[in-house]
Amino acid sequence: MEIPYTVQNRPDTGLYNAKLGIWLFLASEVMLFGGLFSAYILLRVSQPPGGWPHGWLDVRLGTVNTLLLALSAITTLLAWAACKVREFGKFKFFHACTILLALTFLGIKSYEYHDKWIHYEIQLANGKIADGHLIEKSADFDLAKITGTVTLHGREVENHVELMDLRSPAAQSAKLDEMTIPASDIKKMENYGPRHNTFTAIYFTLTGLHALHIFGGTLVIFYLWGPGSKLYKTDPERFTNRIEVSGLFWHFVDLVWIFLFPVLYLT
Amino acid sequence: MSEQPVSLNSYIRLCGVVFVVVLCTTASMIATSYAHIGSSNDWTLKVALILAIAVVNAFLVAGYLMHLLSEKKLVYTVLIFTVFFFIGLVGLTMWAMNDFPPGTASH
Amino acid sequence: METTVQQFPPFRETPAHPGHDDHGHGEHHEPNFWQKYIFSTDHKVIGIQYGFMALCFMLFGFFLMLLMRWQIAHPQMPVPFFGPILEKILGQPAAGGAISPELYNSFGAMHGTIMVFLGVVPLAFAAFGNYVVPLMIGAPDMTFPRINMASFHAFFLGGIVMLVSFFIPGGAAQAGWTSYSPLATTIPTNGQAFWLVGMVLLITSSLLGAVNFIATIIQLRAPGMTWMRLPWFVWAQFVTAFILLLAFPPLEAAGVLQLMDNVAGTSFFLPTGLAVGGQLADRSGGGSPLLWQHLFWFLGHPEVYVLILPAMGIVIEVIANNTRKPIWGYKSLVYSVLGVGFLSFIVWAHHMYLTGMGQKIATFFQATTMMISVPSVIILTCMFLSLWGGAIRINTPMLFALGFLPMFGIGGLTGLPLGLAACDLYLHDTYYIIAHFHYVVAPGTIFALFAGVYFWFPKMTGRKMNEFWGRVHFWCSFAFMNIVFMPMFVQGIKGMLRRMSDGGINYSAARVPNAIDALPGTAMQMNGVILWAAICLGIAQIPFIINLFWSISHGEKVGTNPWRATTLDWQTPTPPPHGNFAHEPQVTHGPYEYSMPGAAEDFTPQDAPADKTATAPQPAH
Amino acid sequence: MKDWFAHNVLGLPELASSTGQGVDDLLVYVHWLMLALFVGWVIYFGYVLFRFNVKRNKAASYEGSTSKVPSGVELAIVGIEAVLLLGVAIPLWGKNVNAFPKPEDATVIQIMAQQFAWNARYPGLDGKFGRQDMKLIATDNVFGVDPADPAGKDDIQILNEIHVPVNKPVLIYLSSKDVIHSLKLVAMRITQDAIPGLRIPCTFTPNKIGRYQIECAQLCGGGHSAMSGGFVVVQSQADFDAWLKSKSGATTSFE
Ligand code: HEA
Ligand code: HEA
Ligand code: CUA
Ligand SMILES: [Cu+2]
Repeated sequence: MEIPYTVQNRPDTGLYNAKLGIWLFLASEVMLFGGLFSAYILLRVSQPPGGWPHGWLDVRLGTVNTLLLALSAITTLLAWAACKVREFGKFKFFHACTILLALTFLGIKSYEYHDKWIHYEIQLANGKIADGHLIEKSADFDLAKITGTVTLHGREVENHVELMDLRSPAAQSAKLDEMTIPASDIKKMENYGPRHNTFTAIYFTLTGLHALHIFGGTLVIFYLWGPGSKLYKTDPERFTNRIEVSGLFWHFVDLVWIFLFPVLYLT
Repeated sequence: MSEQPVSLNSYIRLCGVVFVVVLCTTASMIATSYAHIGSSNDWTLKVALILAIAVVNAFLVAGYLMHLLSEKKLVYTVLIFTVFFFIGLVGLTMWAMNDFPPGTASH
Repeated sequence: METTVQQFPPFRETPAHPGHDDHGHGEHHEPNFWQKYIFSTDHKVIGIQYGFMALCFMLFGFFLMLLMRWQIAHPQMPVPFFGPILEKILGQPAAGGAISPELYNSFGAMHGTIMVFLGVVPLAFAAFGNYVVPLMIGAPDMTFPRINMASFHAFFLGGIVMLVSFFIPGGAAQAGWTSYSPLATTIPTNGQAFWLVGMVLLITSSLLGAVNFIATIIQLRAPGMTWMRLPWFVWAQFVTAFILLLAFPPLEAAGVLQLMDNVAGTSFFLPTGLAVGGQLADRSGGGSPLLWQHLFWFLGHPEVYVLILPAMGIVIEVIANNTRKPIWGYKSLVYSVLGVGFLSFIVWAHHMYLTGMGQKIATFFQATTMMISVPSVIILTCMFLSLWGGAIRINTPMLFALGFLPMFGIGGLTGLPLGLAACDLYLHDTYYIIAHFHYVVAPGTIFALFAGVYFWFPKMTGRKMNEFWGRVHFWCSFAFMNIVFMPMFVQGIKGMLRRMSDGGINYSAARVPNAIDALPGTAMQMNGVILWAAICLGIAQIPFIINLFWSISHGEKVGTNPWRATTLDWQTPTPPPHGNFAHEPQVTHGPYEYSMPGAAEDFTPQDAPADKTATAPQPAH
Repeated sequence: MKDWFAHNVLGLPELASSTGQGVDDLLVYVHWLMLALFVGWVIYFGYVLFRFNVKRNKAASYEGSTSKVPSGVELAIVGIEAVLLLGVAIPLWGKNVNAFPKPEDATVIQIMAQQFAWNARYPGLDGKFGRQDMKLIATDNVFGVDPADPAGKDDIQILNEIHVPVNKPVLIYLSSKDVIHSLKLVAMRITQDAIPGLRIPCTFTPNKIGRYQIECAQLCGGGHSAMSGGFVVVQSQADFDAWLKSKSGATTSFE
């Protein structure tokens, strides 16, 4: 026996099954990211004054990624519309764009991760702090054995606080240089990974989870674009529904980014 | 979306408009972020403004791209409850974290 | 057996199997075994898979609890018989066959986790929901059969992860089922990380299930099955699914954050200046332990209604069927369950009164907690009033359903003092709490689940379970449950604390004779009584287990509708074929049209042809 | 009647603080309500099961109960709950978390919980605590006391044995340095979680001399059940003064 309303709308709800399903799923996603955002808000609000960093992320890259996702949302919609009017070739084109845009997004995101990963804050023996991007570690560099040197491109500051607001005029005008630090001068060396502070922690967690969603969505769209598109030949209406449902998911992922961008990059 | 699209071109036009607006909102968010609003180390006002613009942006995506504006009542109902509980989660947690017995201190 | 109103010609897609083969767990050698029983997308098979797994987990959770009760009654003494086995498989934590405090803690945490997330939720929600809901609403299957299967597989994996965690170095999670940070992060073993991964899988499973249930109930109701004709069980499952859908994700978020704390060294839930073992922790700090509690209890409280609502649904079905009259106050039941579902999202911090709560927020949560007790009272009242005027048939399902009532009553009533912050001040974290919630989940929910098993067993197999042994099972369980949990109220009021790996002996008058408020000897002696009652409770389950398996092939054969019930699940062949109904049922009646004046029989099925019905008055309520 | 019920029926242990009386009273009221409901329902239950058994009542009534009593009972329950909540519980909680004694009228103690013991710190004879900083925390300095601050010189720091004078409010500032613990004094009817990163006040007024145990009510690790070394010793004012003096003479317990 066939399950009813897989393609047609049920008259009293006006929806087909998968559409209701995806909205329910999105409702739960709202609560998932809601939980994370409420963690973000609480942790940020409870920081001591000056404890929340500003300007740690590259706004230019963030903007580009925002536009990429916005574009991909649009190509997704057009892909669905193309299916709806039964223009299969255009569908293929638009969704190819979606996939490429998504992959570019992920590429930029991994570049940003990498950038944070090689960014070090080093507490020096003299109480100052060296902060910058890793250029190279000498072959024999080993903190435990106290051998070798590490070269950073960055600057030296008196106090950790100076590193918090990179938007401040002082930080903007600071000169970055290459500096080579012997292991013997290093008290503690830590990169800007998740454990660095609350900001990096929430940054990596939120964007990481979001990137996983992008990745999953891309897989689905790729499947529907490639092998899954066979269904178009036999049941175009059902195929169009699938494109709509996956599109709704994709738009939701875009929606999350619309909040992640200002929350992490701009404030 | 229940109604049949009239033609692909009408969609392309809609998308063009949406994209231009998204461009504008994004630009204005960034502008707000760099503008000198409020005192330099109090971000509250700025955050509020920026988030307000983000909400506009989100409304566009949800309303037009996800066709929420023409969606069925059932979907609204589900989403209204979801948003309500989300506000409850954030709001009550915030409230609880700010209502300790007098004399409580964090150290 | 009485002849039943047969709506459809007996219908089978495939040649009939012998009854006992229709179970996910049967030894089976057909080539398509995998497709049929492991990767099945049939809601009935998935329901049975869930049910069987959940029963096994429940038995395992019960076994953990027996070990704990031994330790409580005889601290540090080797566990008889099982001690050497424990030592062999768990090693150092069970050195000498005795349970170390760390091992006790992980047993406690896992008992809670397993009972809640691997026992009752999969049985009450997933198993009964899967098996019964599509049948009750006249649907051929769930809306998304493959997602349904994925949900079971996620559950299965989650269960495996939880089980595996017992065998990793250091053992399973030790921070209680509530997993409060910073403890959960500072324990230097990986048990907690496993727990979190397991939870993420279980949550995923529940989310997929919830989407499926809601979509099914909304989309696949048969023609004529209006909202007010839904059996109340379906309503209960519907609300439960919404609770899972919206309350679970914040815990998933919290789980991810705590996992980051545990494996990536972040400090989401760790404040600045943490000094474990004298040394300042090597952490950035800046997090908040209370944030975890809020996110946990945002699920944790609604979760308890996830445990109870499907159980109440079963009780209503069984009571309606065995009083042979309509349920009293169907409408108020529906509104009450909606009210409970809604309110359950905004009472969570009553678990946190003693974390330092100011007057305003405490007032809010006390008020909502008192408010949520009102719809519960209404539900219970409807159940009780439904008995009035009935022709009450006492059989095993009915016994368990009736047993549920006073047991839930005790558990629910003892929730009231807990809901008032000033009383909770005294009772918090004592055995009073343990007794309170076990009365609702053990003799409450579990009894209702037993009722469900006995009630729907004939639907699944075409055979009844043995009535005599069912009664033995009930009366023994009833007696021993109460002997186990009633003394805990006394202990709790005396000030005995929960999660004591030594049963509180360090606070007893025997140890600290000069402390005025040391636990009296009588309270300590109860530990021995409880141990033996718990063992007997276990023994009382043996008739059930044997009865269950024996009846699959040897139970009394019955027709399709042995209980002479009205709902659609009984108006299709037994066991229902793939696709459930030969043709789409047309629903013409409310769910509980028993003893309708003028009707030929004392029950009128929901899809009885309308003309056969006398012009019956609507029930008064 | 109330007190008799509290101790003989409910079985509450001895009460040793004046602030705990309200808690006991509320417990009694709620349990009266619960008992009344329970007994009422059980009587009804028994009657119905007997009267409407199929043996005695062959045909069920389609109508069922038409009595108005249940709605009345439900309304009454709501009413009583409201009275208990608004009239008793909420004001009582307000007293518990808002009505703290003034420090100069109270015995002020800082308590820092740790795995698995209670550290307590008194301001000493000058009534002033020395400066503290979490960064200074070490095995021998759990409060992170700044040794440079002269106000801290006469502070008293002790492990587990906490002395307080009778009939004088005690004001505790409770915190924890590692995981969450919970300070429970059964006889005083107080419980308060000790949460790392927060310092939360709580209060009680002991009114019976004696030795009472501190229970740790929150799971805090393998030693949770053995975290039972803490005691509150309620003394006469004179004994307390003598004790305080004997402790102040000695140097603070961290060197
Ligand atoms: C199914 C599970 C379930 C249910 C239904 C409930 C129901 C309720 N619970 Fe319970 N609760 C738990 C499971 C449950 N609880 C668990 C697991 C914990 C501990 C978690 C942990 O810390 O590990 C807990 C803990 C807990 C606390 C925290 C205590 C603490 O840690 O300090 C509180 C406080 O308010 C509370 C209150 C309530 C209230 C007011 C209800 C109300 O909804 C109850 C309403 C019901 C009634 C009022 C009964 C109505 C019936 C009648 C009037 C008829 C009577 C008839 C007869 C007697 C025949 N519960
Ligand atoms: C649904 C939830 C649930 C259920 C059903 C139970 C059931 C039981 N629990 Fe549990 N318990 C919890 C949830 C539950 N518990 C939680 C959340 C905690 C807190 C954990 C923490 O502190 O973090 C807890 C803690 C807890 C403690 C306190 C430990 C401590 O604080 O130190 C104790 C002590 O006695 C206890 C005892 C029992 C007993 C005697 C039962 C009995 O009622 C068990 C009855 C079960 C059976 C009799 C088995 C039935 C099984 C079958 C019939 C199987 C059939 C099998 C096949 C057919 C294959 N439990
Ligand atoms: Cu400290 Cu339990
Ligand atoms: Cu609760």
